[in-house]
Amino acid sequence: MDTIGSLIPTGMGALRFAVDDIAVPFLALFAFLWLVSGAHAWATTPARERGRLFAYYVPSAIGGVGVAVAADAISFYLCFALMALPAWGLITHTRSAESRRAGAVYLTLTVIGEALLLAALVLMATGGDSLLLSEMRAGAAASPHAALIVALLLGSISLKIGALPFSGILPLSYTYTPAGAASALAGASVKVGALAMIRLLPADAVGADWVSAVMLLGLITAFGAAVMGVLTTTPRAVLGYSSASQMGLVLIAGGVSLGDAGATALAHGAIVAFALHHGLAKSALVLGADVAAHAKGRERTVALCALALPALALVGAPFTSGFVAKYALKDAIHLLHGPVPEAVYALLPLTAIGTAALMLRLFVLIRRETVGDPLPARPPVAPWALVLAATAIATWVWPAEWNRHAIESVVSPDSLWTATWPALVAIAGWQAMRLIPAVVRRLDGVVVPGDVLVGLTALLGRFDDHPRSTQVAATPTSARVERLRTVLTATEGRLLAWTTASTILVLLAVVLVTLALS
Amino acid sequence: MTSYLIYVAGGALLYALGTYGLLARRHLIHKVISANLMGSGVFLILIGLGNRAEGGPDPVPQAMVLTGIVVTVALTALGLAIIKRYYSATGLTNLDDEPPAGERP
Amino acid sequence: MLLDHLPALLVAVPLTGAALSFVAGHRRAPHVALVTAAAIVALAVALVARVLDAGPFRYAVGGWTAPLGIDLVADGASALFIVLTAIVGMGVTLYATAYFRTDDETAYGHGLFWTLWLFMWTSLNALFLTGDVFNVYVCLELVGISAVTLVTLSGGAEALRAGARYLYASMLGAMTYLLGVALLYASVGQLDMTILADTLTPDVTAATGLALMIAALVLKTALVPAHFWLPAAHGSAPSPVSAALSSLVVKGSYFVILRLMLYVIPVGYLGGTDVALGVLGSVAIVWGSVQALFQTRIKQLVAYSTVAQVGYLFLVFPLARLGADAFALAVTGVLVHAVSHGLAKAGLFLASGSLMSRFGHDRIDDMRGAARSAPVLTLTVALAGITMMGLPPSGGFGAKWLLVSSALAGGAWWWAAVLVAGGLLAAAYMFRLLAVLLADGDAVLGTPASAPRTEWVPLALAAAAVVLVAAVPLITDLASASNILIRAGVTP
Amino acid sequence: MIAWVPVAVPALVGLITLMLGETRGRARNAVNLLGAIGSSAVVVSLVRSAYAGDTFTSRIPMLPGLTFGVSTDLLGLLFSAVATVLWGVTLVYAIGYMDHARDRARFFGFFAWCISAANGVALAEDPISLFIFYEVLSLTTYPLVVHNGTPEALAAGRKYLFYALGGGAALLVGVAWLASIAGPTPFTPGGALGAVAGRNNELRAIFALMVAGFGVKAALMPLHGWLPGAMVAPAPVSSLLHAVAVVKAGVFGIIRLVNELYGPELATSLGVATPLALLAAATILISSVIALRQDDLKRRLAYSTIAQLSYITLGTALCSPLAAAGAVAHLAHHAVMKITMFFTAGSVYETLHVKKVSQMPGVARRMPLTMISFAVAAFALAGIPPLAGFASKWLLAAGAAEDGSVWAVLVYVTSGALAIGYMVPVLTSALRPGKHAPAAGPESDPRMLWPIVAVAVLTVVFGLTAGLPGSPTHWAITAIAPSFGGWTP
Amino acid sequence: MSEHRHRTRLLPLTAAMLMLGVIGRAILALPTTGDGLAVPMRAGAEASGIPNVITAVLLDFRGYDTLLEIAVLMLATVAVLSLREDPAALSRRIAGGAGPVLGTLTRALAPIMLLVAGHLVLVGSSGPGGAFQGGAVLGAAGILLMLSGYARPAWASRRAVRWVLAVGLIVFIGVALYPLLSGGTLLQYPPENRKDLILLVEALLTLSIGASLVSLFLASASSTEGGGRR
Repeated sequence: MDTIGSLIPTGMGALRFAVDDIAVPFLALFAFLWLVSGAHAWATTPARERGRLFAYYVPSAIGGVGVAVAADAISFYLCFALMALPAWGLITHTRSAESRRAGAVYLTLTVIGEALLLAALVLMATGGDSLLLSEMRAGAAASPHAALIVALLLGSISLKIGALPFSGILPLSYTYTPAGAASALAGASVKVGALAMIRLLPADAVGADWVSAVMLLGLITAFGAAVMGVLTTTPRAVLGYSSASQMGLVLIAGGVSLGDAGATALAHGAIVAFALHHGLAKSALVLGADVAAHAKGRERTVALCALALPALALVGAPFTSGFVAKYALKDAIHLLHGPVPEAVYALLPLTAIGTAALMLRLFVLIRRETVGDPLPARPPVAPWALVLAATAIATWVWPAEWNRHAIESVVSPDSLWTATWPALVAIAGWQAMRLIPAVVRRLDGVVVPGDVLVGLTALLGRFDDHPRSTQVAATPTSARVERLRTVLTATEGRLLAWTTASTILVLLAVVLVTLALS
Repeated sequence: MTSYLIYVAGGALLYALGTYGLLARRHLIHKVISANLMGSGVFLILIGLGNRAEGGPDPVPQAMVLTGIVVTVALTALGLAIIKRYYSATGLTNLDDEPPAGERP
Repeated sequence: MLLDHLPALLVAVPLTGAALSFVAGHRRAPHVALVTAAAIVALAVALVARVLDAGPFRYAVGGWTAPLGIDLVADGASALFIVLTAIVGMGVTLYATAYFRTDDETAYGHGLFWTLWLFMWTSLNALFLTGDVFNVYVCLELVGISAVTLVTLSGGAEALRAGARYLYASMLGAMTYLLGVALLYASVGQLDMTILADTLTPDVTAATGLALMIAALVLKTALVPAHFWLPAAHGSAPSPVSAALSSLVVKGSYFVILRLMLYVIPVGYLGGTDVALGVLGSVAIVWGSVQALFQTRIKQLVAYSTVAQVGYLFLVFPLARLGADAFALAVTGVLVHAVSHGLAKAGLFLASGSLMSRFGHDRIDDMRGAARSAPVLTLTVALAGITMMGLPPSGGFGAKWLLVSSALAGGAWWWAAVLVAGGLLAAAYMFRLLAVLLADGDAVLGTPASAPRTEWVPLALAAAAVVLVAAVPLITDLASASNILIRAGVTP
Repeated sequence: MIAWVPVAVPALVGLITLMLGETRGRARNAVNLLGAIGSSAVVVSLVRSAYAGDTFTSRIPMLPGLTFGVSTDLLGLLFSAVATVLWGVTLVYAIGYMDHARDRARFFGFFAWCISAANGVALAEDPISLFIFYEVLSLTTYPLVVHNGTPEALAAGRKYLFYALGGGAALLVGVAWLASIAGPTPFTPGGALGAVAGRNNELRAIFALMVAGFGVKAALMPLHGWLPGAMVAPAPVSSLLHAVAVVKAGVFGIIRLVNELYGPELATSLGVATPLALLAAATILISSVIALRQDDLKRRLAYSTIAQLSYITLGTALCSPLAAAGAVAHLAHHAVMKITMFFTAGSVYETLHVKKVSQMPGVARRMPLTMISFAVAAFALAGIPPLAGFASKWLLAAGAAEDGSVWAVLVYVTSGALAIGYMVPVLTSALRPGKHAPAAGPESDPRMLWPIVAVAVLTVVFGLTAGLPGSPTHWAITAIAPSFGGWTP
Repeated sequence: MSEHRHRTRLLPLTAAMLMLGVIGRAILALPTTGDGLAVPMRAGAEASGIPNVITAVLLDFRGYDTLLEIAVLMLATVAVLSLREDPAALSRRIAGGAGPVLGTLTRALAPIMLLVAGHLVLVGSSGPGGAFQGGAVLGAAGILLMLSGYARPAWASRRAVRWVLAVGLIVFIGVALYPLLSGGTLLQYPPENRKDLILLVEALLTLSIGASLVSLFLASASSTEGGGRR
């Protein structure tokens, strides 16, 4: 009986927050990024629009920070929602039609994701006797609904991190968002998916098939998103698909974490590593792209050069954060055996080719891009610089297990080569593409931000803006009723005629007598 | 064969005749007369059946008939008064709730 | 002891009132009627108390007990109908003092309404008390003549035509009934109901006679298909008359059917007649309601509502053969229904009359906005509607509940279905009316000088019907004190 | 006799209101407000007694073998308290809303009568008494539905009646049938039908009839048709009656039916609970999807109400203690959430004559406090913690999961998502710049504004205090526990 | 009133024939003898001392029927009066000119008719006769007087007319209620003044019935047609 009692949320007292080992890196990352991005956003937003922007930005940031330290199901769900829902206001800040559509898609998918999350939380809570995430996760393996729980969680996480086929959600949400906010979304918000993997995905709850399937999905997302990103036409969209691609890698780690406990520990390391690395690097790219786009002449060149650092980090070049992250991931995958993990392990370096191509495309697009709306002030450089610095250092100096192997092997030629050749392949391929300009031109912009989700946009547009009003239909029955009235009234009239009526009565008397005598 | 049956049979015939008249005749006064026929029929039946008693006729049916006659007279008077008033108000001699017999489709 | 003579006084007092009101002339007749009405109410209440105290009792007129003389029988059922008549009659009388107020001496039958009305009251009381099947005939004719004349009171062509139809129907009924009595007497040689009940043996002539009597009474009660005279008569009579006709007069002949079918005639004696009556009752509920729904004039609607409500009264007969439980419940239920319908229908007709005189016409569709300018009348219609529909807490609900319980206790769910469907149909036509009254409209109606009597009397009647469920224990006691249940040996 | 007070006081208030007539507005307002405050106080004291274990019962003999009675048990008092307290709030709002309306005496009179009937439904001690109040509620609502007197209102009224009386008829047959086989069956936690447990087919039929009866007011599909149309009524009616009193009477009936008449065990073993649950689940999903497409704000809210009512039905039909408690808690929670929204809709209409979602741009700037309240309620409805809706939804979903009805969990979370889907567009539309400029003075009549804020605050408070003694959640758990054999969380 | 041709209607005819069959079957099922209440009635009549058994039934055993019957008759009068079109019909003398023959005849007949009426009432207790018969003769005399123009003074006051019409019934009720004072029931005449009471009632009833018949005649004689030529 007592076991159920703790399931009942007892007021705000039930909300538990804890700064535990898992929370620390995410807390640091989220707090830092939301602050710095906020500074950028503050500086680049016209004063009269600041209120509107920060009305959404601040709750979202609070939710983001909160979700990192949330220790129980309710507070996790609360902070998750608090972070995700107001982001709609950031995406639609420009109030353009496209942004509204993007907002609608974002909101729809987010809400679905939350619903899945809630269902999973409810099911996990029911199996055990506690609402604490750690215990719920531990107990989930024993739940009769373990597979369903995992499926629900994966669904929710996939929506958050933009795994295929939902990759479009990320480019959609970055494309129309002001740079500062986009930086927070891309750097921090998406990483909540990674946090959820660690906090919620139970180890050893489902079979190896699941592990393989999730890993494959991650790998496909990594490649697929990269391909789509290359074919888009705005820097933000490229960055969005890049995020999806990178999060595909995280999803591979998530898949690994579903395996036995040993692999889980390593996988969690990889996830944290990727979260730190990608969060900082992507934020740096978003902010940098904004700075570069509004810079001129030499400043622009300098900015583009500085932008190369996070770009290289994403590719996983030696001495960058990406190098650390990939090492951690490889270590985790290496632990698993079987055809799929081994295949994933073998193909993993190739993802770097895609990322490299994305980065090349990004630079091309930034250079092509003309300055958009005049800003009240030029984008500040300081926040960007801070993020750049953090990108360069954070993963290397973070006191944890997951960067030890990378630090140890950073100078080994083998690893250097492994980290470098994909970029070289990508550059080679890029040059090769120049030989077929017609094809390139045709491919340019084949993918619009949001890809398959755009169809959903159209669908949602109906619901959102001007839903068809359902009018009360004029009563078509009235004519029929009228006819009925005529018939009935006429019948009654005939019945009332004296001769008919009195004859009927006499006959009735005869019938009654007959009945009485029967 | 017993004699009371003659009265009774006559009464029954009168009653049936009156019934037909009340049902089918359109003229209002015809209807009143028909109803009186019915009444007479019932009275005949009553008297006739009362004569089955041994040792002289049963007085109860006779008393009933006397009362019945008064009631019938009252009804007839009322009927005539209404018909008269109705005629002077509408000029009609029937209830006008159905087309005349000859014009029925 | 005066209380022993209550049955005699309940006939003699209104009859005296009738004669005196005739002598008094049209100016003083209302006063005579009011005094008489007050006296009858007191007597009726005393009768109820007496029956509840001492049970049913017989009153031998002329000191000759049946079979020589005529016995008056006061039991729970007759006391109930008499007190209903007294209450409704008092309401109608009060209302009429305002309704018939006119300086034209020739209007409304030269002021003879009061005399006719008191004659009718007399005859109803006599009908509820008599224990003799031939005396029933005389009472019925008294009722018939007074009712027909009252219908024609307005003197319009339509009223006269309705009166003529009503008269012919009465004649047909009277002759059929008398023929039935003749055959019954010829076979059994008795006229007293109690003796008849004890001596009836299976016999063709007696059964034919009884069946003819029932047929005649069915005509007077206007059970479909014998309802042909009712809508016109009740619809074209002056409103107080309509109220009395619909709520009381049909109950008079019905009361006799009730006594004959459930007290005099043993179960199964008349074959399937009871089921046939139930079926006709069901048809009446549906047909009357549907016709009511399509009426365009308010009093026609209310009149057809009576056609439908009368149908309920006949469901008791098939239910009564379903065993002791069903019998007791059905009889109690039908008594409750008779009372609640009597009160509500009187209220409804009186309210309709007030609405008509305030609007100056009787077209339902042109009565928009009445709720705003005549709220009391609208409320009356609504309250009466609640009873018609059988919704709680009205007496109609109590009745429906008891009848449905009876049907279910007897395992005959189809009668329950009819009852429930009837309630819905009643809702359909009542709300058709109410919806118009509640519709937005700017009918500016003059306030009649006699507003208190023409508005509060109907309201009181309808409200009484709505809270009647509180009186159901009393009605149950009266039902227990009715010869029908005593003879059957059951209590509700 | 104290048990009758929650029923009698509003009834008396209604009567006085009608008798005061149209012109004496001040007296009318005073009588109504005093009545609301007074009966709220009585209800609160009854609740305290009930918590202490003292329930009052009072019966009046009615038909042969039949009594008409009320009992102040904790479960009934929850509904009663919701209706009575919100009546007071709505009165303030309505006085503002109806300031220039016509037929106010009629409006307030019937309004009070509705509350009286709703309290009767809440406190009725057996199915028959409940049925009686249920029918009275149907009737007293009708004049309010057709209050405007427009053809549209009349059509809606007709439809409402058609459904309500049809349902009432089904209920009548069910109740009468039950009485004929089981005699008097006062509601008893855990079930009152032990004596007739063997007559399974009859019991199934009775259950179906009674569900059909309650289902009309509970807007269980396909019996929901009247509710969207009934939105033509003035906003206070939609707010209190079509979000709280009337519709909740239906679901409350289902709660009584399942938990205290049949009892969860019997309902499960008869196999009647699962079909009801499936019907409720279908209702939730279908009506949520329909709500997405409504442009008329009140219609959108109406479809949302249909879905939310089925939350309660589903929770009850699952026959799991947690879900049942969640259902009862949701009864209170949904009341405050939905009343906020209807208040808002009415306020926006009355102030700006906006009734469609597509006409709303600019409203948020013109009426910020109002729309913030709406947003709070909307998110609560969608089940965002820590607002009221989340607490009950959590209980419902947890109960479903505990019961092993995973599909029900999915239904709940899906509909939560859909709720955001139909609520957020209202907010986004209101947030868009539009023709309504920020007001110089107060954003609306203060008598309308502050009730909105008050109920929105309640929404938050109910969520924040969920589970603490005295909160609706705790109350619901305490009230529902006896039905599950003294289960304590 | 116009004549119109009548065509036989099949359905009503069938109904009437079926009714005939019903009656026939019922009657043929009866035994050929049946005493009904004849024996107890005759015994009762002897006991009560009324020589004519029918009179005993009418006035004594079933006197209640007769009371109501009188009510019916008065009611019919009231009804017809209420339906009259001419308000003055009751108080207006039929403006008839009695010719020499009629005048003489009337003068001769009227007293005889009065006598006959009185006789009929007096013998009513023992033989054929009674208030109805007497009333009919009286009414005929009245109508004759009206037609010949002799009866004008009697109809001067409408109140008086109403009293005459109602007095029979009123006295009948009074007499019917009178036994209540001495512990009897309605219509249970005390044996000592039984005969006087009955005679009083019969006499006044004769007057009222006669007046009723005259009123019925007069009420029908409206101003537009019939006797009301002007």
